Amino acid sequence: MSKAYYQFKPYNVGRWIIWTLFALVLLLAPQVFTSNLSISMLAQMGIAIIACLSYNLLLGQGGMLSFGHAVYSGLGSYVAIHTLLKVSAGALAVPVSLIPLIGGVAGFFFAILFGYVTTKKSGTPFAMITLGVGELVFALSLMFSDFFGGEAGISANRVVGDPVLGITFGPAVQVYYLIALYTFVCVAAMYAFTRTPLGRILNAVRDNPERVEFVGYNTQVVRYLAFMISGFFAGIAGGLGAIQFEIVTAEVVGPLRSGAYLLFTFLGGATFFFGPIIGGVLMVLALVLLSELTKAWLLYLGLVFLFMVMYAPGGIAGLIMMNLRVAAFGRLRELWVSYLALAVTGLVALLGAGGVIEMVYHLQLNAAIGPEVQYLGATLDTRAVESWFGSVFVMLTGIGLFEVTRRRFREHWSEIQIDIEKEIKRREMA
Amino acid sequence: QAQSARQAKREQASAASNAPLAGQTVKIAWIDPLSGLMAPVGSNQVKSFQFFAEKFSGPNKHNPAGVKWEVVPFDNKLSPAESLTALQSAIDQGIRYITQGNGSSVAGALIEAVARHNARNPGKEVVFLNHSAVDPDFTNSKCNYWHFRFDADTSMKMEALTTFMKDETSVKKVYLLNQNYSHGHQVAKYAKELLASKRPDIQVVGEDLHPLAQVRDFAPYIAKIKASGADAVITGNWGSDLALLVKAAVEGGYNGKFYTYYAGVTGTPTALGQSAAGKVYQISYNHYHMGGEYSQWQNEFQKKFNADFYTGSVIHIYRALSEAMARAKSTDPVKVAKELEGLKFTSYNGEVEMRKTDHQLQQPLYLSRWQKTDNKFTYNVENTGMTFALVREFPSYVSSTPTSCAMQRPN
Amino acid sequence: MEFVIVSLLNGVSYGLLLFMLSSGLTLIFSMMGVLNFAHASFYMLGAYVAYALSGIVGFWPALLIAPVLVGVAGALFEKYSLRKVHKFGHVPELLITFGLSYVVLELVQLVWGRTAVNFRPPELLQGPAFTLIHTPQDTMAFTWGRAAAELCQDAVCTPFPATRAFMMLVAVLMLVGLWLLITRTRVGLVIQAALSHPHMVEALGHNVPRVFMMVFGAGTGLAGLAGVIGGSTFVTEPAMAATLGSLVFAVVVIGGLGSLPGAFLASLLIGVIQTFAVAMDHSIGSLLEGLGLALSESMRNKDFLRLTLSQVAPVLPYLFLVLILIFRPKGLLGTRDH
Amino acid sequence: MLEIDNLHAFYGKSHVLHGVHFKVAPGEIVALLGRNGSGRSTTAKAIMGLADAEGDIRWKGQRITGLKPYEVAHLGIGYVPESRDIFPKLTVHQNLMLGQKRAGKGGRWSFDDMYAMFPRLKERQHTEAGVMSGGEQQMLTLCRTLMGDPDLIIIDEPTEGLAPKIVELVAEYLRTLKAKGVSVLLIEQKLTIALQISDRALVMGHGSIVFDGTPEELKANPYVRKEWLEVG
Amino acid sequence: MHTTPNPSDTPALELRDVWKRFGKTEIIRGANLAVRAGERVAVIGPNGAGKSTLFNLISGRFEPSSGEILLNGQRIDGKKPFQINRLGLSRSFQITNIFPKLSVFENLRCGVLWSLGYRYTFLKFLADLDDVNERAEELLDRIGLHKRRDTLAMNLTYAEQRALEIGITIAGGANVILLDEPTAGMSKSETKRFIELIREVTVGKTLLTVEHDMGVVFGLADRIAVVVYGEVIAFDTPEAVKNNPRVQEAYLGSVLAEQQAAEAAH
Ligand SMILES: Nc1ncnc2c1ncn2[C@@H]1O[C@H](COP(=O)(O)OP(=O)(O)OP(=O)(O)O)[C@@H](O)[C@H]1O
Ligand SMILES: Nc1ncnc2c1ncn2[C@@H]1O[C@H](COP(=O)(O)OP(=O)(O)OP(=O)(O)O)[C@@H](O)[C@H]1O
Ligand SMILES: CC(C)C[C@H](N)C(=O)O
Ligand SMILES: [Mg+2]
Ligand SMILES: [Mg+2]
Repeated sequence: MSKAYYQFKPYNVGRWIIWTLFALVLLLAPQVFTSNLSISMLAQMGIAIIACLSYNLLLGQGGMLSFGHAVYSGLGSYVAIHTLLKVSAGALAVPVSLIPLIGGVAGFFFAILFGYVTTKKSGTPFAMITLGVGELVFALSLMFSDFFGGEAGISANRVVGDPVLGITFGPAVQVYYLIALYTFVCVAAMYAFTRTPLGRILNAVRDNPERVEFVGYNTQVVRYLAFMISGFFAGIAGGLGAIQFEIVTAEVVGPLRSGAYLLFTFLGGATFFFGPIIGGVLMVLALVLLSELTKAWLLYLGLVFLFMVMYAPGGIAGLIMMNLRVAAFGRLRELWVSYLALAVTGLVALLGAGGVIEMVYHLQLNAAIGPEVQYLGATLDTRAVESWFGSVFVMLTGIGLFEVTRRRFREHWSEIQIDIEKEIKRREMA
Repeated sequence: QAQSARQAKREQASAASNAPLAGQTVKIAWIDPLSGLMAPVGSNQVKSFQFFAEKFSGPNKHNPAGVKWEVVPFDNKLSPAESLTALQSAIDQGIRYITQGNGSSVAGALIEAVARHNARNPGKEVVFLNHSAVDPDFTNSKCNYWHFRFDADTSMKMEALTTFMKDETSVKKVYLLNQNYSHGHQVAKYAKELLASKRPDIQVVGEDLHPLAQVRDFAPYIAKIKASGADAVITGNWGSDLALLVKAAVEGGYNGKFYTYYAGVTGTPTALGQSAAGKVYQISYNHYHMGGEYSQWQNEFQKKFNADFYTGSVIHIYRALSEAMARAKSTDPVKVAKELEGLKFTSYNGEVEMRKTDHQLQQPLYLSRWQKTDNKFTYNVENTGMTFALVREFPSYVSSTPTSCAMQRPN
Repeated sequence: MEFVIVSLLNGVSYGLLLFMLSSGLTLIFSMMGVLNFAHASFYMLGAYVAYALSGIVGFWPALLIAPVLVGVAGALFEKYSLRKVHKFGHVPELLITFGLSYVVLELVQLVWGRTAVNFRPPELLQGPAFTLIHTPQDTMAFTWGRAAAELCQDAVCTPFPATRAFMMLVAVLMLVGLWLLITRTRVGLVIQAALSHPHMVEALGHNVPRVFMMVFGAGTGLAGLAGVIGGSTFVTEPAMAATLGSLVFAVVVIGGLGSLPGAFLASLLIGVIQTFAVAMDHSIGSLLEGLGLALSESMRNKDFLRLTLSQVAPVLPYLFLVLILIFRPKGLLGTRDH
Repeated sequence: MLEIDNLHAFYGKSHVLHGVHFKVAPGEIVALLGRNGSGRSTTAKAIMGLADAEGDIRWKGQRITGLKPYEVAHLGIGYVPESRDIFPKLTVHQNLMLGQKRAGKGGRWSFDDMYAMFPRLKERQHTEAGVMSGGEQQMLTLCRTLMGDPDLIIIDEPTEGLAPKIVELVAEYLRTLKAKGVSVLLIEQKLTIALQISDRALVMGHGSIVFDGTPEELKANPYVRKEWLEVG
Repeated sequence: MHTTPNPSDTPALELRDVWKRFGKTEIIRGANLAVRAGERVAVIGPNGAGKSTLFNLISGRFEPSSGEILLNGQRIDGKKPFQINRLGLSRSFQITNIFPKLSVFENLRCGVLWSLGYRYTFLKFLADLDDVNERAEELLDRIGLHKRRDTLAMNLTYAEQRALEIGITIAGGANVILLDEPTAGMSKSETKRFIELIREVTVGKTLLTVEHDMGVVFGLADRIAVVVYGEVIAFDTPEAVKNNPRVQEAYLGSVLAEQQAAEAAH
């Protein structure tokens, strides 16, 4: 038999390029974004990427919808911070750089513990049982304050032990590079996992658990193993979080955090490996940056989410892949103008809508501070009819034009898709 | 009218003449919740800060330094971790003063974070002005040089409350119902300690902790309290946990009194309504009929925002900060912090002192009672037709509690 | 004695409120297979809308109109949003309701502010429905409405609020109504069939999208009704959705996803158990000591041993949830193993 | 009664039918034959409004292209899909009930008629349909559609998975349908039966009709049989 | 697993008085059957007789209410499907049961993995498992889906999916294979090709297949088992079965089956 199945060979170059690029991005990011806040955000992104990817081992790879993933990252954080405390008390001698691994082991351990129960089921019962475990752990975390430190949490100082090569982990940048290193390794490891027998069988379990039983695999074991591995990586993310923030509070095991993993993994795109990476980045941008930019961030987040689920259920990764497909057939260029038009009209609509929303929020929250709202450098006056009229006008015009371009775009798009289908058929025939 | 206006102008002019820092802007980062459970309180407080920033900016008698105040709000979503990110962001923007108060959990995290930051970044120090977080640990076991508290801590309030109860002979049995987190634990702890020493005859007939903001139905708790025969309840509850508790008591025919910390916080008065009249007491460092300028501001605030001003520590903070800056002739946090220590200044509740040993403001406390407005107590709280009427005032020395703080000062 | 009676009544009435919420959720799930994460948001919406309406038309008309409006809102959401993702499967359906809960929360806060609003029950429902009187002679008596003040001077009076009595009444009516709807009409069949093969049902001549829309509207309308009652009995505030949301999920799963009688049983059980658990001051530590084990002082201070049943009462539903899914995944009265 | 002209159909982006046209007269059994994947099922779906269709579909003179499936059904066209699509969680009886367009409204057929036709269904009346055997499900689907009292019934591969004996039964019942005035569009794989009972045969290839004639003509046309039906 | 057919006289598969009840209804009522190693057996019977149920019992999808099932002399009743599969029995489904979102190649690879001993490993890359990949490629050729190698299984045509279904079933190299109506829904020519395929891939293996197409049955089977009302009423050579009056009455009916059989013989 010829080795025709080495289909990857030509792609391998591409893969090298991608991984190198990824490493470069991780390496250079803090040179580009240098403020404390952006370095802190970059670090948080690294953590979120690991967490979302570990979550996607369950959701995207294994078809397990978990509502309690924060339990594993969170408990990883707690164990890590307790370790850090022990280290600073001199009771343990672990270098700080290895503490995230201890978090990983903790996540792994709790995944073994809880996963034994949860992975017995799949589908909706799995989802519900993880919800229950999540709520329970969260509630208990506020009750057992010895370990969880109550709502004040546990804090520690990451600058302990002797510096190695002058690295104390005091400065944020040093911590960032630690996190970046972990991110790179974890992403690579999780990617590698998807190419192993267990990874593939996990996909099979997602697609059709029944049939898997008839090719010799115990689906429960497959889910359980995947759950543990996912717990391990979640724990690493948690451990890194402990070092980054030097404080761990109950919210890290809470349902909101679990919900955020789910939301952003989905937004990034659960069907593709790299989707959650986008999701993790978005998560930090939305939770940290957006909430600082506008008081209406939750509304924006909710709306974006609604529309994404409705119009792009494959997440951002799905959108990207769709366009790559079009590009692969050499048809992307002709969409260029449409995209530009969509972007412009969309922005106009958003601009108007944003103005309206900001003014409404202003009226509700800070009317008394003064009628003016700062909006993208312009000043809107909530008392002036012109502001309202203007914003609404801009919004409506934007929406109208957007709709027109969208329709044209859609036609064009489906035309291209039809052509591509035909082309594929033709190639198959050949 | 005209006269007083002229007088104000004159005062301003004289203030300006010896305002050493006039023209400088001091930014204060406000890191508190604007979304989530505590958002109502947070939005009220950010308004308070902005209101007085506007009022006190520039040289005037409340601003001897003559600086211009600017408040930069950060929504921390009541989360310690988010607060640290906000702190980072504030520091990046060059802000050197931060204020926070909602949630001792966040305060604890901020205290440590500020301490770490200051240690790691000499020359970029940050001062933390705590306006409402009342965990006594912050000025005892966990006291820190960069932290200054302008509220009165749990132990001080309980000191005053039990002093009042000493004379309330009708109270024989009390019940302690609190939220299951550090604030609730501490209220229960100090209540037991101080009652035992001041009114040993009072029996604590029951003690309960319930999860924070989880309980919708307090009827079972009321049934339990009734069954215990308690004639008063001491509770540190706030928000809906307090409102629902009192509501359930009214409906369940419980006639005992409620000694509370936070009955006046946004939303709760509305929920208390008229049926709770005479049953609910609040211990605080201010009340709704302080008189003088304070009452004017309160009314002005009411008119402007259709909300009640209750976070009086905001005024303390601007006052103290300006005073210290004037003395330091600088807005450098290191110098200002030094001046803040032990600073004595006059505020709306008389002469107060930022105690040097632990950075806890020493100030009078007031006990007030929920009742219908009348000729004497006119302030209409949350447009309910009800108000908190002053029952008793406790001078600073009464409510003062000792500290175990061993302050580490930077050299 | 009156403690037990009142606790029982408290438990049952609270349980019935839970049922009002879980019934709509169950209806939607059993018929459409959608776990509506925004269900509690519709509950909140019901309370707020009724609050706004009661200022204009009074409480009683609002009690009728608000649920209808909420139901219409739900139906519109189904039509313009949920329906679009139906073809993508259950996870996106769930997620879109998840997203909706954020949007509803923000909108409610935009319109009505972030603090509790003063939504009070009408005159008729203020005050007690009846009063239990424990006389000094240690006998029990009972009067409708409020007991005379002089009577309560030396006797112990325990009033039972009219709002709660009303809540019980409405919940029972709702149960009966739903029961009739599901068992006596073909709508239920159509929808269950459409769960597996929607196109086939259509090809048999049934207008499936409209039925789905109506079911979703009905379910959210029920949540709205619960909101009117829950909001006026407890508080109407933005946090009201979040606190009840996951609890209701627990109830529905414990009862057996999709089973109406199960939801009813689970609601009552949880209501009553929670209520009585509050009264229990037993902890593991005290239990051990009761068994004759001497605990050292440091042991006694371990929070694990100190935790009392009354403290964990509010999280008991989640404990049940986990236990039931392990030992009886169908739920109490569920018929299918999902 | 049913007239189809220049019908094109699509699955998403792929174009499956290319200008199909044929007619079905009242009381006629028309067999639609063809290889796998030639587009027969798609034709049925297009008529029912279950696939994107362009072109002209007329039913009793009225244009029904683009109508919703339930509207088509209400006009009197019944459809038995090849995938059976029984409702697994409902009982056999409930499945039949859903076949009725309005509760309790009697048409040509009653429950008893159905049970008489396939006694096996009566035995399993109260069983969940999902656990029934493949063949039983096939019977159920047929009956369910009949309960809707259609004037034309489109049956996609009704004999698949049925025991030979039952296949004969089905064939017989299709004739009964015809006797009751119902037209049948029969999509079949088994030539033997199809040619036995139908009045006319259509053969489909690559998304269009390549033969239209009587069974006799088809039997006499080896080219079509070989090229489009792969039988000698 | 690669076990050679059992040389001794132990039947490859044996059912001893197997019963299955669902609630009160008895679906399988004392079925007895002994299939020799290397034999091809067709299972026929009226709709609802319990053929698929029998397969479900053998393959561990259901547990028998009573009775014994033996695979190469070893009790397998009560075992889980995956355990039975590991003992060398594999089955296909009447209703296509594949991994829709994996490519054809991956589908086959999943079928191969366990039997080559890779189990739950996550320390090796799939791409490096030469034996697995070779085997999967070979299967791909055998079931004629080479051109569709990287197509997602859900995008295959019905017939292709059926072929894949068989491919997954034989991938693990089991020596006892159960096929439930493998040719259902296929056209004549496809059916013919398919029978060839089945014949080819099951050389030296024990095969049980459910079929309604008499052409297939008579063309493929060494022996035919007739199941009626949950009992095996006959188990004999095709000729004998065809002429068995009970079988004719219960199942075959009259002329039509004859015709079909004749048609298939072309
Ligand atoms: N849902 C679908 N999406 C995309 N293509 C489809 C879909 N269903 C069918 N097709 C394609 O459309 C063509 C016609 O299919 P159709 O089912 O109408 O054929 P048929 O003649 O009924 O064949 P069969 O004997 O397999 O039932 C085939 O090439 C098939 O692959
Ligand atoms: N889980 C179950 N519960 C109740 N009855 C069942 C269950 N599974 C199968 N049955 C019944 O058992 C009988 C036999 O079904 P089975 O699928 O084995 O038939 P079969 O011989 O394969 O028929 P066909 O040739 O039509 O596929 C049917 O009447 C079916 O309804
Ligand atoms: C503002 C208050 C309601 C919060 C309280 N001060 C605390 O420490 O948690
Ligand atoms: Mg077909
Ligand atoms: Mg079968």
